Amino acid sequence: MIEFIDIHKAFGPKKVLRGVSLTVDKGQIMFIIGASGAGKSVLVKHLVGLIRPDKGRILLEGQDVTALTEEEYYPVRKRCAMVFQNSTLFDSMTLLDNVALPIRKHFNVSMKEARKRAIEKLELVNMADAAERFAADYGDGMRKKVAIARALTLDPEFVIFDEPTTGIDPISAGIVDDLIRDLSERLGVTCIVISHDLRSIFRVADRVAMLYQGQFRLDGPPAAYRETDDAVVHQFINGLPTGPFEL
Amino acid sequence: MATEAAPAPQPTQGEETPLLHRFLEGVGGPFTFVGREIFELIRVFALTFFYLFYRPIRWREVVRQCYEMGYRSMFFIAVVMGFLGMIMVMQTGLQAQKMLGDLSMIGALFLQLLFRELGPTITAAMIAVRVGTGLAAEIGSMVVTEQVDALRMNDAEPVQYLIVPRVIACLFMTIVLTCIAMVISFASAMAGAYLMFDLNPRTFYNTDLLIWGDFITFAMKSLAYGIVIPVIGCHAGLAAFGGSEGVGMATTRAVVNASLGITFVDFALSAFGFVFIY
Amino acid sequence: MTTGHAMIELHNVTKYHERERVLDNVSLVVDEGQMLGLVGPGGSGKTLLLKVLCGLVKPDSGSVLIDGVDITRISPVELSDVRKRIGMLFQNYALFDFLNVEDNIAFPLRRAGGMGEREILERVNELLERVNLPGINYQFPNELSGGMKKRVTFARAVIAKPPIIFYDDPTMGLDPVTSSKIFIMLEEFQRTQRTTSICITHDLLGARDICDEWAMIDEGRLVFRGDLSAVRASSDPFVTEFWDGAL
Amino acid sequence: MIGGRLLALMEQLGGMSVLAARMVWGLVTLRADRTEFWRNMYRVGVKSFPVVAVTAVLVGAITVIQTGQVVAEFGATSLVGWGTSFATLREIGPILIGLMFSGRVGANNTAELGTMVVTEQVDALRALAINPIDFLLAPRYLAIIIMMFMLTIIGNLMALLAAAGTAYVLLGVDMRLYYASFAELIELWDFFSGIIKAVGFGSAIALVSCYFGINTSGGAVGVGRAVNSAVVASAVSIFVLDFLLSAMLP
Repeated sequence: MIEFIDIHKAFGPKKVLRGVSLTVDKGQIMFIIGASGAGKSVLVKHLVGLIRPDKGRILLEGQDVTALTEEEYYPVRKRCAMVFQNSTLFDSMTLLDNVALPIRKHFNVSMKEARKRAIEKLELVNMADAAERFAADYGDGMRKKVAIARALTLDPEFVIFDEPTTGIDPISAGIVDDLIRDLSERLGVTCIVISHDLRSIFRVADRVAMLYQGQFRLDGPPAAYRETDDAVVHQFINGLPTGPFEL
Repeated sequence: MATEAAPAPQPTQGEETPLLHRFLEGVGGPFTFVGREIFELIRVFALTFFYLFYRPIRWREVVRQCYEMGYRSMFFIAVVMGFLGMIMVMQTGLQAQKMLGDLSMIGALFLQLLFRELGPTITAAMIAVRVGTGLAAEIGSMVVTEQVDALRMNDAEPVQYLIVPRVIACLFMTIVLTCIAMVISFASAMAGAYLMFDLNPRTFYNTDLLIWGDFITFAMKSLAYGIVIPVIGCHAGLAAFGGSEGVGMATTRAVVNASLGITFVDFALSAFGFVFIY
Repeated sequence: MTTGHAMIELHNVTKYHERERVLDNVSLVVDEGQMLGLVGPGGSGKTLLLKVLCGLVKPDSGSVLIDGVDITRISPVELSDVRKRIGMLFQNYALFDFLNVEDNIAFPLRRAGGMGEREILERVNELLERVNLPGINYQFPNELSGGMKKRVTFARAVIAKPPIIFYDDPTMGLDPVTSSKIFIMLEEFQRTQRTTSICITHDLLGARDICDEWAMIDEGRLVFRGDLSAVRASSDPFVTEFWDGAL
Repeated sequence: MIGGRLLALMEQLGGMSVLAARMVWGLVTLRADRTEFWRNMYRVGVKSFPVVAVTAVLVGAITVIQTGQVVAEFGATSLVGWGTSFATLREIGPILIGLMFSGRVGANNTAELGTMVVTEQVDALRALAINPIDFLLAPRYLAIIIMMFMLTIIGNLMALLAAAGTAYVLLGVDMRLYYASFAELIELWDFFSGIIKAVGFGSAIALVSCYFGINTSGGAVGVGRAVNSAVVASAVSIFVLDFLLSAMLP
């Protein structure tokens, strides 16, 4: 499991995280929700060393991963894969090469073997037939699926999704949600999803933590959000324009 | 709006070998590309010229652009031209010493070369780098964030609203910067000559080789560069499309086209100068 | 609410992009005072359709009538007059980064002319009040948050009181609370000014009760046109799948 | 103001030297990615050849017009071959080809890296536990230097041919005479000093464009700014390096 202990982070005058603590148990789909700019992706990027905390500690299965050197973070990143918001595929390569890249780099196998494994991963997200095409020919939903396939090539135990369904149309969002649900059930992968898409929260999440002004406001199953009496959470989760919630 | 390309005429006897088709396309490709590029540049230039007299010019914007282009690139051009002066003096000095033995004419020779060739061209190359890319980057990001569309929605034709002030400012600043650059270059050359060959600055400074033709060439070149650079830069910016990648492409295209443009103009005007003036 | 007078008409508009039809024979009529929701998968030609309606893009065939005037066959001067009657809310804000908020909002009025400076400033401040962003007159666009930029762009689009307004995904990437504030603003303006408008959106949940009618576009073709009850009644799998969860 | 600018300059120079060290380390330990290297060799070399070729031809012609005319004034038409080729090989060739190269390759490199940073592709690489410096930057660094070296040689050849042609057309200097004075007076060292300068420029362009590319920030506007500062910095480094190398080389 993953533990964030009392994390503080500020970018210049703007204090984004004010002593945030969270434990994520294995095998569940954990959603972190909140307004844009509330520090959701900042918190999670600490886990893979893309951002260093000002104060506080992060434990991955007991190992302290708070302040390692770039090289020491490589094994951590192999266990915690990350899928970014705008599905960062390399346009200069075909979809197959995109997915084969991490395999080629880490398992020093022949190019042929790397491609074979990459095809397997693409089949996982049923995109195998598009292997030789380029990313530019596909819509957001498809590209996101390939980005997820690429993240799975290192067989991670944890997969972090940074706003997977923001800015894409409802059909693609539905596909991505089902894929996350599928990953957790079939492969037993723990998924941490950062989002403010109300539909996917109630469709996929096992547990939801809401970040508000640098602190966790509520942490519990989706049902807890339906009947909460906390005015701020109630306003956010129902998307009401009036109420105490402010950015 | 690109006109619709007429569909290729159907070959009469049997299937046209795709290889031949592809080969011709391969050969023809670059020329059509260059042709279209030049055609668009002329179109933008004509539009700018038209708007120069048609609509009132935003003088406040012209002054702001002068500051943006001139003052901000002064330090950069001074450094480059300073080094240029020293380099040229060192090279010609070494060779003159080895070959002719007498160094008196270096100053005059350098001054003539400066007026005719180095002054306008190298300064223009630096302006193309600093201002040309800057224009393409600024206008490119405005296109990509749909600000240009917003302008067009409010009856502000981008060429007239954005490009005309920038072209006027760049034309004016190119001439000013070239003069300043030549003074700096000549001063550093004089210092270089004194330090390296302890040539007395007074003998270095002699203008007997300068003839009226040199001034005409200088004026022609700076004027031509002053127009070519902003038009190319703004055109590259306006033609940007597709997110941050589009802005990247626009800036690359601007600096390459501007450098090529300057080299072509330099060649044409030098040849013209050679045939008619000297 | 609609007077039956057709304000916007598209008659089999087609547009090619390198031998591929990005707009395929689209015909559409929007009556005065009506608000049409335009939805569809990413990259299906929605934004392009708006740009054709503004005359920013010339269709290869078909006609575009704004209040009875076919803008594909008029001179640029007449076109700019038609454009004065159209307000456009661009997807990525299109705020002029060389002008502060006040000058940005006042820009359309100053360009159109015929109004005193004092009255323009009054109108600007009144609008800033309306979008509850008073006092940010002298800030520049890059200092504003996503939600604030959307509201400033909205103010700029409506300051000249245009009879027609186009919204290109007004709530993209915004959290639920800010999104609903934007939608409330749209609806309130729609009711008081009786404008004809088309709104592109992915946030079906938020926009559901605001648009009078819906149009769905897929790969450049208009595949559905009708109000909410028609959507519910529709048997077309594309429609039902797209709307599931938001009805 | 001056202090601030100097401080920024020092910071950039420091950053560049650190980046250079890490890139060279990536190359030396062969961790740089081969396929990426060959892809860049193609893109940098083949794509910029036409542009460099056109520049070289024009440079050759312009050199003849300027220096040739001076030499002719002294009535030493036989020295035209030497005058133009000396200037081209040593000075004008490397500088002008270098400037064109910094535009075509340097700006393109910065723009591409900048776009990859802005669209989080570099973060994606780090998240896949792949070192972006080994994977992206080291191959480009080597590819640009090698290509600058090769293109300058070809460029010089084309410039000299164009110079010979223009000398014949404009000054009526017979080709054989042109070649004779060229062969007799030009030492091999003139050629090599030009090439050394070109390699120096190439490494400066590669380092500067990679540095500004990878340090891009602030969306589409940031990419434009990064390319602008990269091209400016390359131009300055070309002239500074040229001065230093001219002073050091005999």
